Amino acid sequence: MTLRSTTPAAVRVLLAATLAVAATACTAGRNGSSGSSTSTLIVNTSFVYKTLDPGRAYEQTGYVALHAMYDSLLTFTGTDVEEPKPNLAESYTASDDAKTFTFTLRQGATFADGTPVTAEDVVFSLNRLQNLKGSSASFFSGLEATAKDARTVVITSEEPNPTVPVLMAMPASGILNRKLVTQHGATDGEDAATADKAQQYLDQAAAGSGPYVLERNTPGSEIVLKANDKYWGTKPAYSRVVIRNMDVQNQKLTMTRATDAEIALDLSGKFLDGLPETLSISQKQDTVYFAFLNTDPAVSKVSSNPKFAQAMRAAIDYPGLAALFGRGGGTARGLVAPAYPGALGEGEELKRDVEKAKRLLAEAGLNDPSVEFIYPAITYRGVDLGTVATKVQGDAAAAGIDIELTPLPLTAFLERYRGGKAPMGMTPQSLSYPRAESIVKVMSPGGVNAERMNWSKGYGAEEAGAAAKEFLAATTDAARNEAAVKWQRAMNTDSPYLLLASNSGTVVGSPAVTGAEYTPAGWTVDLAAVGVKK
Amino acid sequence: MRRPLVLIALSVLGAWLLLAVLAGVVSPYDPLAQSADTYAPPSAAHWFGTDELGRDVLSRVVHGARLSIPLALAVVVLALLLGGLLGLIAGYVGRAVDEVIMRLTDLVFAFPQIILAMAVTAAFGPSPANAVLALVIVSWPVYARVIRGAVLGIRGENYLGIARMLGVGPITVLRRDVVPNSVGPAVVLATLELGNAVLLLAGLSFLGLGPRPPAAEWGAMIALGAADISKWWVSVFPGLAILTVVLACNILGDAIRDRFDVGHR
Amino acid sequence: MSGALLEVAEVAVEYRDRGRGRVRAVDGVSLSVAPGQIVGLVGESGCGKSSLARVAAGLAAPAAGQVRFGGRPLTPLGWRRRPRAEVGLQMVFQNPYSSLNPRRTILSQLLDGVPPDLPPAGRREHALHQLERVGLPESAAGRYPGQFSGGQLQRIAIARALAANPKMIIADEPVTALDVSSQAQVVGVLSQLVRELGVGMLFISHDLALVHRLADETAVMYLGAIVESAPTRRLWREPRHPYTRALIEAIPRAEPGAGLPKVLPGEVTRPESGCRFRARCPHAFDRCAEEPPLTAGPGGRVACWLDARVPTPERKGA
Amino acid sequence: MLLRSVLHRSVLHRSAVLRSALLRYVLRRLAIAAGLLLGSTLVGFALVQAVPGDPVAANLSDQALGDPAAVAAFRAKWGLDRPLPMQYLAYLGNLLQGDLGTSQQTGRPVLADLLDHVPATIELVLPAIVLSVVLGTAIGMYAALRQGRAGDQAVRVGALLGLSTPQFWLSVLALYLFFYVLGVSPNGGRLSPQFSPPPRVTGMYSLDALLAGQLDVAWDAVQHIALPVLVLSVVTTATLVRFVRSAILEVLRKDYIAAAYAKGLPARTVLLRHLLRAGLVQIITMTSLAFASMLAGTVLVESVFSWPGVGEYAYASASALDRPAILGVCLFVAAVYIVVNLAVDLLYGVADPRIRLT
Amino acid sequence: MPTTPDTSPPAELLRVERLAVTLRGPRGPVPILTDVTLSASAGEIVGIAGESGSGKSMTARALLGLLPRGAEVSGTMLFQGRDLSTLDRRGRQRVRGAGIAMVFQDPTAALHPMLSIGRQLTEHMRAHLGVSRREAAKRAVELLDQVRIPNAAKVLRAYPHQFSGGQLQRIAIASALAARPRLLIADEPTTALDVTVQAGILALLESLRAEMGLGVLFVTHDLGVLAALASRTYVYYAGRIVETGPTAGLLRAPRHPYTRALLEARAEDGAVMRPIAGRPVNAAEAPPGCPFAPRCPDREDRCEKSAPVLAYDDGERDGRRGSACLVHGTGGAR
Repeated sequence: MTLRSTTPAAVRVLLAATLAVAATACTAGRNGSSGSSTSTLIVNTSFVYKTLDPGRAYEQTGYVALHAMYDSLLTFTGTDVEEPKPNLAESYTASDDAKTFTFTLRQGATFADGTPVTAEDVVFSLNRLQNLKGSSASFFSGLEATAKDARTVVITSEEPNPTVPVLMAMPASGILNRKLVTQHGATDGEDAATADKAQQYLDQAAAGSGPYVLERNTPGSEIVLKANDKYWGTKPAYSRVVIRNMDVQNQKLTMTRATDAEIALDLSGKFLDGLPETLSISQKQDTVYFAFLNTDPAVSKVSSNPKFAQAMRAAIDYPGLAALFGRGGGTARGLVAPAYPGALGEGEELKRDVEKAKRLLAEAGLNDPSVEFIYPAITYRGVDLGTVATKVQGDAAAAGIDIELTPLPLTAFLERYRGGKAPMGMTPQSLSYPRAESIVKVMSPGGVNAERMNWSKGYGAEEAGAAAKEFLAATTDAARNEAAVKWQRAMNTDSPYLLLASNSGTVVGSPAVTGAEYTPAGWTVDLAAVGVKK
Repeated sequence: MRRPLVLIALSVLGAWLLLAVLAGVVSPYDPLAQSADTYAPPSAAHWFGTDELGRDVLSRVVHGARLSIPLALAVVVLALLLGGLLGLIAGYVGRAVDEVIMRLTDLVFAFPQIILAMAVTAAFGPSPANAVLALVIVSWPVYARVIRGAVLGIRGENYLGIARMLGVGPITVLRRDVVPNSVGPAVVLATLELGNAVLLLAGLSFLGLGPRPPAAEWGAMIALGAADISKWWVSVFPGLAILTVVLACNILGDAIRDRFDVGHR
Repeated sequence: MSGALLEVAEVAVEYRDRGRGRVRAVDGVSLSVAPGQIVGLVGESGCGKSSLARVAAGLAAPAAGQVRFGGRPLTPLGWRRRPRAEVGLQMVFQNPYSSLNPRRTILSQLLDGVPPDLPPAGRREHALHQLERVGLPESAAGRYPGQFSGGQLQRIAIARALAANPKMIIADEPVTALDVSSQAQVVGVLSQLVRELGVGMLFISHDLALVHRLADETAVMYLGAIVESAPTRRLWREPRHPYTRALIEAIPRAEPGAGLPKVLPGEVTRPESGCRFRARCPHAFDRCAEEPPLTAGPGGRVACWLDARVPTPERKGA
Repeated sequence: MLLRSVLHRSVLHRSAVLRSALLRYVLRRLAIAAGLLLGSTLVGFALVQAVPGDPVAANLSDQALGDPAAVAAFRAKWGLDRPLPMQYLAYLGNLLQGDLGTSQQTGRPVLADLLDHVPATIELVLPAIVLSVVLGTAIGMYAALRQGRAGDQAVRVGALLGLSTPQFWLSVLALYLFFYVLGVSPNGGRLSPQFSPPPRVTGMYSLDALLAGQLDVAWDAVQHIALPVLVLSVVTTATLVRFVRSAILEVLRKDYIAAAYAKGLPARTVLLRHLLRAGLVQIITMTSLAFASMLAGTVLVESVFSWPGVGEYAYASASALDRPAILGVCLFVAAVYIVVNLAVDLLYGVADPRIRLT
Repeated sequence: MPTTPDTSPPAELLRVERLAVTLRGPRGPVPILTDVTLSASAGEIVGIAGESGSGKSMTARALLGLLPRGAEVSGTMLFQGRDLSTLDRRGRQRVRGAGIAMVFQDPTAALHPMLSIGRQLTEHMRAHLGVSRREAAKRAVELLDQVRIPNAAKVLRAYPHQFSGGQLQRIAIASALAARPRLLIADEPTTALDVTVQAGILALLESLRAEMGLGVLFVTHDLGVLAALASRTYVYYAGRIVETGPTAGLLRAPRHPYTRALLEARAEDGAVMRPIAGRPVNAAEAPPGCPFAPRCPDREDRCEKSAPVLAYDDGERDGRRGSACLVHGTGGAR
């Protein structure tokens, strides 16, 4: 059922972080014990959907479907996001300076209409993505793709960029059938943002080379995929996939009774309690929740005091907060979620010390401090952010801190947050692509996000800044991961960010399915990898 | 049978008012105090169980009266004042002024209450004050129409004309002769609308457009409980609270209407 | 008519009727009332007599014509307080229950009209005196209208009008809503007032018998116009207009062997042209296709071609 | 009044006047409805202007926000670069062409969104209103005829109870009881998962399934409809019962009912022909009011029953501050209300000869 | 012409003996009628006179079984020899309309505003007379002609609001006559009408009586109307009959002080309008003893103690003078 805070909206919260919002429900239903064909896979999810145009989509539900319909050059398999695997590109090489990447296309890959996939299609798709200036375009800025021959694509980057292979695995860089989509108004020209008219077509048809094609798309209700007859790779186990809009509550009830092939994407937190043992549950902690404090004394005398941040950090009941998220929850460690490379390891969990908090407050001369705390009034991953905020408030109250909660509609929250005038607030964050890069960029002093807290100096800015510089200078994944750990420790020691907890994405599968695994790669679950239990 | 019903309604409402006043004393726990004992079903320690943060549902239901009842009263009183004033003007002045005010009420009526209230709270942000504001905006036309109707009803009464013929000024006539004879139905309506206001407020809160957390508000509590209907006690008890208050208000409103013999709107 | 207290001159009243444009309820009526005189205005429901009463009292503005009170034009009630001079013109309505505010005491309502130049102590006295005048005890002053019967309320309404020391009273069907027993009381009070105080009175009623009992002068209205007016005695004895005659003959008499009253055929419908009574008139003839003017003669005024004094119209080719 | 009736009596013989009177009545109603529609666009537009938040900030990623070209493109697309009155006029212009703007949330034309959501709501509201009217009239009449007796008392208390129950709470309870505990009802939503929606004709699944001959789908759709319809009907029925009861009581006091009995008509004829006919105008009015309040009720009920209807859409738009969608919903609902009222006014003309013939 | 009994003795239609009606009030039973005895014959117009609250309308409603729920009726009401109070529902339906019909005071209220005139004229005709729709319509046209409503065929399709009060009362009378009743109860049928219109209705009733032999019970507060119409009159006060007798005699020499007071309070040329002291009471407010005693100019001490009963000149009731007055009456105290 829809509660006060479930909101169908997909919104970007941070520079390189998505806040995917659990959506309202739609067609739901009891999973009948009879009827459905074994070759249909039902995917129950709260829709967060705007479009099925790979160049424009930026939402969870769209990504699930897009990943099944559009192959990209590389991909991640299973739950592993360390190493991009070949997909349309059978191999790639990177230059030492991490500026030039050469991809060799697979032979025999065809689009759903039988046309072979060529380098031209790749260049067209990447150019279109950049020129559409959609929400993911910026990750690709500074990259340039050229077709060396029909099977070779060279991508060059202005800056050293070890994440290019990862970007080539994102759903946004799915390769479109150039001939087909240009017939329907697509263009990769500079003016694509206004000249491209293909969205309507792409919302109702698939123009990719993936294992599935679009059968029917009823926005807000269901997206039906059917197996691509001309798929170049291994045929998927299910000939049909119905992705249908269902709120979390119904997903739980439906899964409880599910006997056919059915998976649910949004069951998390308490909703996982009491599920039958026969269901498979796959989780990855890929989201962190953090609170932020404004460092500008003009905004708040309280939040701008670094000692207050320390006191808050000591006041929070981390395991208790984590418990709110149920079995997917994790006690706070670092800003990079545990699912991603560069996350802080076990044993580095933050700890509560109420006495210390009180002492710090006394040292700072803050008696009964009171501060406003904004948060988006939504339910995210099955947990009402209001509940999380209320818990934080309760913990702070134990240390003598008065937090005044201000729930805001998402857009209003974003406006206040971005306006830099909110004294304190909270938001969840997950990554747009499985690398720490973007959050290091935006959350370090001088970054877009840090600026919202007016954080450029003091408040631990020097240490954090240095760690960030080190991170960006690294040209290999391994070096970057090491730098990310350092950066997070610095941020945990002294910064206007208060890490609250981490939480998991979850995929729950009915007893009839196998391989229903949650992936932090961006598309939640690889539909083509879901199998039939024998 | 009517009389005992009215007595019961009176005592229920009285009990709620008392609970609201004495909430701090009679509720067994701090309504905001969280505990590790989350989602505990009703027991001797927690008669109504606990919610997702381990807060005592009974204490929260009792404290909810402190919010719902005064807010509903505020809605009704403010709407009565605003609607009453406009209705009085429309009915007494008549002609173009009447036409304008009545078309305005038509317009407000054209938007279903909760949808308009939702839009208003969405526009001004969720808060108790804004919820009240939204509900006043959507409910004043009822009073305006009733008062206007009453004024029109007595505009044909000879005593108004006689007073004017005796040299009494129009404003004095309005004050002494028109107002006392036309507010009755609206006041009766207000008692009937009190229950409705409680319902609408709870509805807005249910949608997250009412008082901010962690406030113990009945509608919001039902919403929290509805997140997992297997924990029935979290939503059932606040719902019963709303039901009893609204029912008592409606029974009393009915009784008052019967007593003063004022027709339906 | 120089001594007239109230003069109604060529007054017309119109109503705006949705979908039908303007409807003329009163069509050029003139009459006057002198101090100490009771003028009766008789007509059946819908003839426009109440509309005329409201205009004559200044409660509404006429569509045409003029009302003069005490020699000066009467200003219809608007958003201003009524001028003191015009407070001398008062009205008593048909429904006594509607004439008093049920939520104010009798005294407070009596005080409404007490002249402001009286000293505060005298004001109450003055108000109570009016109660006495209409035959009610002073104790009535502290009570509320709901505690009185219709007849008593009507007398209180009269007292209320008297409190303003009126020179002229318009009584619009003042006893129609009352029981037979109260009717006589109220009529008694009214006629006594005229005699004692020398006020003028326009007495409007559908009951010709009642007007006959009370009025010095009687005007008969039919479909918005006066068809005959004359000293009451004369009018009753020898009605000149066929409608007046029909009215008188239709009154049942509580006398043994009175017989059934005479029936006036037809319905109250205004003909397209000519005499407004033409369609129902037993004497209608060619000439009635033209509307007869209300012509004054020694015995009063009448609008009928049958009456000798009404001038023969000059008709082309006739 | 009397005067009027006297002057109008001869109308009977003038059918031309008669017809033009009816025509004038209809035209006047139409004009009022049109004025209200225009007014509601203004109110809706003004309301949406009060919605806080820069839609640009809310809808573009930070990268795009840094790009003036992208911001300008967005503003131009939504007409945000023009002054307010111009925006309103532009909105009106688009409206006349059936263009309600594009939802910022779904990225689809609001009209298309509405067309998807409206049939779902109609599928709930239509049966609920029919059920409520039938039940409300029957029970209300029953109570009026037994005024003061036990049956009447029971009905009055029951109606008060129905009026006092929060709809959203009732929905939660109903779902808990009938789905979770008893398992006799399907969960929320419009259709069980094993079924695909039938080919769209009306957009109402039960009807479309019947049209397509898919009896099992139709039956499943009906099962899904049942619980929300019942919940929606409770309040409306209670309201109608009270209205009908008092309307019938009022009619019962009329002389013409006594006259009908005095003529020796059987009680059934008096009830069904004389009593009900006289109460009809009021019942029609109440039904239209009930219809409006039911539309409002769908917001809460749909949200509990995961019903992708207009109420759900309204709520989603309001919580996302999706201006074009909020405006679209408001206008749609207002338009429905106004049209229903117009229909009711015209129905008056059919039901009441006094309106039809003067 | 005032009616005098025909040469052949008229068939007695109605005989009411010692009728008493009590209503259920919020504070216990409320007496409405006490000890009412009256009769009416075919071809006779009988008047019932009295002020508001005297119980004259309740007599009419009691005869038709139209009293409010909870009313208690005692005494006998014989219509054509059958006791009305023992009839079952079907029997009562048959008597209503086909035996006794009623015409109400306010014709604008007594006709259903939303049903066509035709329907209201014919619906009970078809039930009572078993005629076809076509025959009923034909008869309806005849009836309208009979009550002098022109354009009858057109009128059938019209609705009540299109007619004036006088026309409506004629239509109401036509409707009452539709099922060929023997007795017509006319409850203040002309009170709401203008005098000229009233004259027409009175003439109509008289002609119906004369032509069809209809019995009419004419209820009014205006003795003048009865003078012209009724052969016999009953005068009501406070829920009982205080005087009765042939109308002419009753008017010429009223015996009961109330009858006399009523006559004197009338505005008629020549006579002085003499007000009656006090105000009328209904049966429930009536004091013990003679109910009129507090207002009576001829009151004696005994009047306040014992209630007079209606006694007749020579013991035979119908057509005889009788009055219930201790001072001027023929009878004594109970």
